[in-house]
Amino acid sequence: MAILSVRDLRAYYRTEAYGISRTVHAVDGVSFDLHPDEIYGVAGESSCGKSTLIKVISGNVKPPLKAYSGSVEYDNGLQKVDMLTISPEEMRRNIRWKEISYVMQGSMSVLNPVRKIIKTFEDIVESHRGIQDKKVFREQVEAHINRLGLPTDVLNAYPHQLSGGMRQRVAIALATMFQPRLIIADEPTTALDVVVQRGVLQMLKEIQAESKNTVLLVTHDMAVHANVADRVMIMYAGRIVEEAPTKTIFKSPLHPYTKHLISSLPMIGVRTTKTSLRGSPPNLANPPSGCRFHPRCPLAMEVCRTEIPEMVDVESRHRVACHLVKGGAL
Amino acid sequence: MSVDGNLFDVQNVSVVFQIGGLLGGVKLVAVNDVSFTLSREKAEIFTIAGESGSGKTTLSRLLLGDLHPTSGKVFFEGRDLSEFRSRAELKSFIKKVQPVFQNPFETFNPLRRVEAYLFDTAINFGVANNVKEAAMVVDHALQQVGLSLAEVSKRYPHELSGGQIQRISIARALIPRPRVILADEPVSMVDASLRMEIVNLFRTLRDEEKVSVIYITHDLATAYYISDRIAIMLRGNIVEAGPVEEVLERPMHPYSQLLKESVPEPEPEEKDAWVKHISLGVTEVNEYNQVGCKFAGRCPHVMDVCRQADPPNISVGPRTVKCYLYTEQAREAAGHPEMEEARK
Amino acid sequence: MRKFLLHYLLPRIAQYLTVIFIGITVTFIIPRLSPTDPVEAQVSMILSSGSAVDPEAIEHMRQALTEMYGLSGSPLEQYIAFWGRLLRGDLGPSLSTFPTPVTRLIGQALPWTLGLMLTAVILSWIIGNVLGALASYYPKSKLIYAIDLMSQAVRPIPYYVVALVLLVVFAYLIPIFPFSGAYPVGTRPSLTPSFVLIYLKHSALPALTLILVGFGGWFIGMKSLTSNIISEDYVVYAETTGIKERKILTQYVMRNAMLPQITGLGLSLGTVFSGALIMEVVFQYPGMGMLTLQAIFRNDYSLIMGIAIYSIIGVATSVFLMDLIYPLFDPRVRYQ
Amino acid sequence: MTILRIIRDLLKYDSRFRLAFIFLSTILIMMLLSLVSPYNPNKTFVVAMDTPPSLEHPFGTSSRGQDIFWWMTFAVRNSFLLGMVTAALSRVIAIIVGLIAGYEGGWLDKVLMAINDSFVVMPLLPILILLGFLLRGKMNFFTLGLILGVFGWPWDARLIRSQVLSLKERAFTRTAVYSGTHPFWITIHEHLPFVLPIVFATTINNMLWSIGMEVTLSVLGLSDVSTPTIGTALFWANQHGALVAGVWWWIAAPTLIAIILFLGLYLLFSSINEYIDPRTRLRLIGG
Amino acid sequence: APATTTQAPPQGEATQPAAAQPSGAGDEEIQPGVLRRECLILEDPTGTATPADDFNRWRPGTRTYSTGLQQLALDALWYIDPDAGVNGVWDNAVAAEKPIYNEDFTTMTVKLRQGLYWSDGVEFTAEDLYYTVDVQMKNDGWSYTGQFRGNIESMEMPDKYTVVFHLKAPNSRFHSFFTVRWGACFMMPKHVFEKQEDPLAYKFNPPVSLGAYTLKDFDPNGNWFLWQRRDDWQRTSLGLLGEPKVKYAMYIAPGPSDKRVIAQMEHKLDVIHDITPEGRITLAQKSPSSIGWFKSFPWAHPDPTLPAVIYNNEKPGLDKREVRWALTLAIDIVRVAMASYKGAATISAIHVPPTGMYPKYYFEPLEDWLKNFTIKVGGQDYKPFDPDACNRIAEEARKTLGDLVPTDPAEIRKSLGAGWWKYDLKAAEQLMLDAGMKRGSDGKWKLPDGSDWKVPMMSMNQSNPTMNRCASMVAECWSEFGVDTMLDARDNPWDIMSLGEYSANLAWTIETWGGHPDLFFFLSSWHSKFYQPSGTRASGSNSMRWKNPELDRIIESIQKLDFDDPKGIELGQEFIKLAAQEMPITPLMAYNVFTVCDTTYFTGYPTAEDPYTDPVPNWANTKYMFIKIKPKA
Ligand SMILES: Nc1ncnc2c1ncn2[C@@H]1O[C@H](COP(=O)(O)OP(=O)(O)OP(=O)(O)O)[C@@H](O)[C@H]1O
Ligand SMILES: Nc1ncnc2c1ncn2[C@@H]1O[C@H](COP(=O)(O)OP(=O)(O)OP(=O)(O)O)[C@@H](O)[C@H]1O
Ligand SMILES: [Mg+2]
Ligand SMILES: [Mg+2]
Repeated sequence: MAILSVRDLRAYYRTEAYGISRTVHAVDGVSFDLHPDEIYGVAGESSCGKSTLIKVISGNVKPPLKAYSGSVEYDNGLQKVDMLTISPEEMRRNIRWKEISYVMQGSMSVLNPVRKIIKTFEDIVESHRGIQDKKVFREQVEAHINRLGLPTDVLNAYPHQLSGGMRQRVAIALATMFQPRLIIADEPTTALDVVVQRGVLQMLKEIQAESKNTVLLVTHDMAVHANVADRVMIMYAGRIVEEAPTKTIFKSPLHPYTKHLISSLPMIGVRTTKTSLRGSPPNLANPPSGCRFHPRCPLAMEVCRTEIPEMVDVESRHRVACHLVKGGAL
Repeated sequence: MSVDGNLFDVQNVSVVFQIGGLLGGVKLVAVNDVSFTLSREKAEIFTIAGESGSGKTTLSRLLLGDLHPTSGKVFFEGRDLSEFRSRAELKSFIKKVQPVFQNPFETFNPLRRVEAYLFDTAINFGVANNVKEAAMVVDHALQQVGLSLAEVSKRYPHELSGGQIQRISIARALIPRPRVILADEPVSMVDASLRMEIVNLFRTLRDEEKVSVIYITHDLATAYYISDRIAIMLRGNIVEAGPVEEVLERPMHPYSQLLKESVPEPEPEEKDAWVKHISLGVTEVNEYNQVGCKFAGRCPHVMDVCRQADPPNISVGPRTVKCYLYTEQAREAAGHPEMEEARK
Repeated sequence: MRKFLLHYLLPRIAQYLTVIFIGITVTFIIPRLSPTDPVEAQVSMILSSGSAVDPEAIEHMRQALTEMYGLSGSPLEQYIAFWGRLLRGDLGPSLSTFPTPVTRLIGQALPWTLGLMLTAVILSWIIGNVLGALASYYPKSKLIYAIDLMSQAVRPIPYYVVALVLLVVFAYLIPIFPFSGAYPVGTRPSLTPSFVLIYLKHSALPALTLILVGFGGWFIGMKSLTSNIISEDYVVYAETTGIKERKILTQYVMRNAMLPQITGLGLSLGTVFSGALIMEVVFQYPGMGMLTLQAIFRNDYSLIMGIAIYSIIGVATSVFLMDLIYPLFDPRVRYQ
Repeated sequence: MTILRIIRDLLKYDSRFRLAFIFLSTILIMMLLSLVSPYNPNKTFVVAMDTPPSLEHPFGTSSRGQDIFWWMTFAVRNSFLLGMVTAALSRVIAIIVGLIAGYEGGWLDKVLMAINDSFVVMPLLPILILLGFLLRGKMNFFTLGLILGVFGWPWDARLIRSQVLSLKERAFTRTAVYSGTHPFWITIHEHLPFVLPIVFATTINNMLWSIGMEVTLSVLGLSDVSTPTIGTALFWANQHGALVAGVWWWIAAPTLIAIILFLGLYLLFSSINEYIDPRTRLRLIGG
Repeated sequence: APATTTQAPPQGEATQPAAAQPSGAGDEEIQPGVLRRECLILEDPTGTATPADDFNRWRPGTRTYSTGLQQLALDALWYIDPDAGVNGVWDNAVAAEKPIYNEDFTTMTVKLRQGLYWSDGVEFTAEDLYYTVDVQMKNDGWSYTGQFRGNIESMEMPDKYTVVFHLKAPNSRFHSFFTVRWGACFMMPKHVFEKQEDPLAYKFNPPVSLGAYTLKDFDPNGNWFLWQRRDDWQRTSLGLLGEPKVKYAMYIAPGPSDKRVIAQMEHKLDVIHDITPEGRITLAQKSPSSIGWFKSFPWAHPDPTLPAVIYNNEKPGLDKREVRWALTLAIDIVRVAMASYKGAATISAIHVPPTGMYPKYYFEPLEDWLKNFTIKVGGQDYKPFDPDACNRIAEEARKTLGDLVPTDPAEIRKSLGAGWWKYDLKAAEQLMLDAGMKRGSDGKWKLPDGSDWKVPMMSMNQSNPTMNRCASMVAECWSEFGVDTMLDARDNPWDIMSLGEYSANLAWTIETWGGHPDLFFFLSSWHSKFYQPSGTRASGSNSMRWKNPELDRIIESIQKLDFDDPKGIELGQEFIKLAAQEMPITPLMAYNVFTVCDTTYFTGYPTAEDPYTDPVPNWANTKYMFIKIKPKA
């Protein structure tokens, strides 16, 4: 049973100003399911629509972004809600933070610079549960962050007084305050150094292991997925090209883009020359026809130029969209 | 050490920043007693790696003459950088030392066409005398990075991909025919597939154009992939430096070891080392102001002496390590611990 | 603490004193460039009775006045003597109401001006900021758009017109507010509750004038600041966390957008010292503006200078103080 | 060319701009009409006194026997000119000081800011009045504009400076530095475009301030009252007790025109600002 | 008015006078115990008086003089009324008789009344007069130090009620220093001042009064001063003339003209000092209880001063009589009257104000002379006088004010003045050419040597709308004639005027007693011995720098006559003829003051029908109003 199912989602940015209108097909026909108790990784190069996908499934659709078709259904076993149609106030009251919470990139800027950390906790808790007793509340928060291995000092600090890794972990602590069933993390460790990244991801993983909730982890760093995710989905230019359990993705990738992604990763101890993809990333305002990867694909065929490849199941949990693997044949 | 013989000669430089609050600020030693050289003869890629806030950018600003050291000296081709006063002198210096910045989208003014910078560089440094000549120079530079003027002209930064801009940025740096390119985290903002494009370019520049590259990064995998030498920084200090294979394959300083171990391997199987729990500092300033070894707080091998005074720089083969574990006595007592580490 | 003193406070105080010094020096120089001579003005006032006076007696009178006004000696000597007196807190006698000390005249007018202007400045600051924040937080609201246009439409109306129209409308046509300045004729100012009530009632229209004309500036300032802030990550984040809108608006949006406005408030509070001339004239309000007018019309240089000096010190001090307390509002600023 | 295209686009797609266009066109037409005015503004008692607005006299006539509409055509021209002179001069100073102080830093910054702050604290009215004495007879509204211009820059220079301080830290500034570009061209090419929105936003404040200052001086009779301006309109109305005499149109006309002028400018600048604001522009062209 | 039974007013707390609702009955309190209908509220045109607590009238710079101080509390030896006076023009106030001069005017003896008392119960005696003169003469910085030192050789006090002044030189007008119209030295209470260590710095607060009222209370901010009738008002000079029926009087600073109008409409201001003509018209139309000097148009009280175009007779061009005459003939007095006063101006062609008793002394006797008066224009005799000007003004005014404007020629003459000079641009043109002036190619007049000729017109400013409007119109007329002029309105023209750093100036330099024909009041300082060139300060009132041997002769002759000698009038007429010929300044009109009084609570104000004094409330003469004005109830 899926906790979140996305079906044929299309979400575009449409901007119109001074006579120039532009539609960015940022998410264009995406379907997938999230299951309870898993870490689901989303990878893909910059601007392929990862953040947009997240905005839609977390109910943050604001102009110029608009969902044009498809559905996003959240089902926690007790209630089913359609994230595309739910009213903002209902969303705020029932879903946000209680069911689904969010860890954003750029921890530096997500915390209010003029408010102490404890105040941010207070704002969130107050808005959802109300605070009867400040002392009890503080004890609860302290207990929570201690459980996550953070010192209580951070509560009295201002964001700028904390190191980058610490801020990012505070963001995780905030996201797990109400033990939500789904935690969405969009590039939580980009721009952190490897040591800090490791600390942050470890914490996320520990929390998941403990609470058995679902984590949707977005990053373009394949090595991170290799170490953290259970399943990985690869996006290219607004579409899913491949989805499989982590091991499968790394051991037997099928899509040429996935293959390239994995083979180009440098490793300490290996010095063989790695090549980069030719061509430049697609423009989503005017995406290539057919398979969107075809202009850069070393194996492109005629059909790739004209027909959009369908998503096919290769194995039980391995899907891929490529004309080369049509009909389950390799 | 012959000062003349080297391109860059960094001698015991320290940079102290005054930061802190209403009631008594603190001194922050962003770069502490750092020395290294870059040879004039042989072009090489020299990596400076280390965690965030370890002083890498500060060091690069020193090398670019953008910041003067609180103590110590930086020599370029035998001349003390702090003695460059006139615009002409500075200009002839920056002609030879050119930067490439971290964020490709920030490198160029979003409201200007990118080629303007290329033409400016060509004309300002006297590489070309007029726009026509400049166009040839610019086109040549762009060819070196796999682009052409035709592709680039009349474009604003947002009309180009990150990889393209970063290559243009390198092309710009190449126009005055510099001896050194200082690249401060040139790939941290680009995604994995573009990363290789850039670092491959550095390799080509070194091999074909004989341009040295100071490559600042915390991405040890690419550092290993392209560089000749590496220096690992921790809180303002170079804790370990030497040939890249030696340092990264067999790190000696406990911090280098931690760093290496933290690099996530793109191998879903080998998770054990990475998963081992680590602790992080709460604030940066605390660690900076710690007396003795800055890593003492997190080091698994910490000794009393580590908390008392700065460890010395110890040469071990071709590399130097700043750690008490490798003093003469310690090595004798432990029976060559570096061999032990290397076995691991 | 010592570092704070040495590296922040001392240079800042030095700057503060420099600014005051330059400002006061300029105000000392300018009147001395003027062709009208206060002594002569006074002499002609005395002689304006029309009777013929013997030139010798006039000369005598002239000397005596020059001496009394502190206008004897070379400009440099006058300048030095001027600072000497200033440092003793002595701004000299007013020329037009000789020998009343300037400080006394100012001391009498200042409380009135401060009382009214501080309230008005602070209120228009608050109103302008709140509405400005609302305007960019709810850009679609018709009401807000109306307020937006209204605030900008009121701004260019000359003070004088606003004041007169308010007066005619609310004191004459619909007499809900009293007509005269700070209190009715026949009432003596005192610190009794009943007088305070009277005062408040009488100050309502003057204050309303100041607020109406004043809040538009803060309004657009805040509006543009807020429109930057609402796209900041921490606001977007706060929205995703489901924090209540009111809290986001006050603690996240306004709290951050307010910071630059605080410096502006400092400056405005400083200008309070020069009073609101037009408003005071229209309402016959006994403040600094009236005093300035009186000084101007009577060529009372020492009074003009006194007012200018108060104003200079007032502005410099309030900006200085704002700089000092700014970190209370913005924890990131640490007297770098 | 591009200017025309921009205007066309704005007219087509921005309702605020349309409104601004109407308002400012009205004002512009009024200013131009002054060239063909049937009445000399310096001549009084040329039409009947105190007649309320009518078809013949759209704004009525004054107690001085002048047609207020035609008189206002001169007034709005002069006031606008005054505002422009002040704004132009003070913008130039503010931009130069702001850019230099911000970019150069160091002692130059300190000196400039000390001067700047001294100007901030100087009380303008007494100084203007004293200068009025000095420039007796020469204090026409143009000199007034210049004087106000000299006093109208410090606050805006500070704003620009703080903007430049942050622009200076942006990587593209350093790119320009390492491209060997002279600091002057860096400020002009790299920083000025970012500073322009501030310049525009402060222009309107500055014009408002200078025209308001002129009104204050006029109402007190401290300016050259024989030149028609919005301020002298009020001065003469006041001299004839227009409000109690029921000649309200004499006060309403300059007020209305001031409102139209400034609402027009406000809408114009907010529309243009959005258009030229780097962020909006980036959003539009898709950054 | 309905008879009202007064209720005991609530005592204690400072109740607020019903600001919003004028009850009409006047039962509201202005202060505890001070009923509105017992308190006459008058405008003090000086505005806010700061510092408010300084009543030392004898020190220059005190600002409280017209807050009631000089009107109600101080007293002087003699008063000359600008109008008819309650008991004749001349009033011996604290003096018992007129000044007694010896043969050659080198001594003046003053006899004082007996039985006058200061408000603190001390008797007023020769000691006080002696002290008043003595302290100011012996010490620097007093208002009369110069005058007294310049004139007085010595003083003696033969008895308790007599003082004799021995003068340094013959002076038949020495008494004017003690005579109120303007600039008289009021009496100081010796017993108060002699106790002060520094009498000059002494604030005289509370003022000890010699008048019929004492100060009850005042606003520390100087916006109002409340006076109360003395219980022993009989022991004052005013009391000798009758009972002051006004119990309380309050002088206030009511703000700008428009506010004063509204205040009177709301019956919160009984006596307005002055407002714009439009404000006056508004009151005429909307406030039936408001009355003025004239019942109807032109309402205003003509002050005994003469606004004129004052030329600097030393400036190139203006130093020629022909040019000054040309400028005079280029002025259209009808438009000037309309612009300045909406027609409500009392014009004067000759160099004395057409007010008070002057029509009788000067205008009527000179009428025929005026009609035949000629000047040379292009070598020809030219009669410049236009007896019809006033009628044309009346006609013009009738266009907007209709029936309010009188039609009876005698009435017109009385209220609008006799004729004026012709508006004749042709004659003016010829006069300019006669003087050698040339028209430039731009149509502007140039000096004989061809250089530019600028004649800026200085005037008073917003503080004095009518003068400013008047100047603006004169400038407009001149522009039309091709004079390069502009309006230079400033708030404080007096200083520049005195320095002579102007070309033309609309102001007044001729000011008369009003009720008394003697012209020495202003003429004294026009003698060439007091002449000061431009750039140095004029002593006295000769700011136009006019020097003429004939004038000197006239002045010297007047000085040798007794104050009341009828020959003085003849000499005055000689002066007028000389001035008309020379035209050193162009006389325009009386300074008309729109003093408006509200009859809601009080009646008995002076009017043209009962011109017992000038209603302008800041003048010391207005003390006489207080025995005539009475509460209405
Ligand atoms: N507000 C917006 N208006 C218009 N286009 C937008 C907007 N936000 C994003 N886009 C465009 O949508 C596309 C997808 O953006 P998105 O942020 O989802 O990519 P991403 O995969 O998250 O990239 P990154 O790795 O850089 O975070 C991009 O081409 C981007 O330019
Ligand atoms: N101008 C400055 N004033 C005060 N402190 C500074 C300044 N510049 C840098 N620092 C501090 O010095 C330390 C070293 O900074 P630096 O930017 O050199 O590190 P880095 O290794 O480049 O880090 P990153 O990986 O985040 O780029 C940091 O703690 C930083 O906050
Ligand atoms: Mg993203
Ligand atoms: Mg860095």
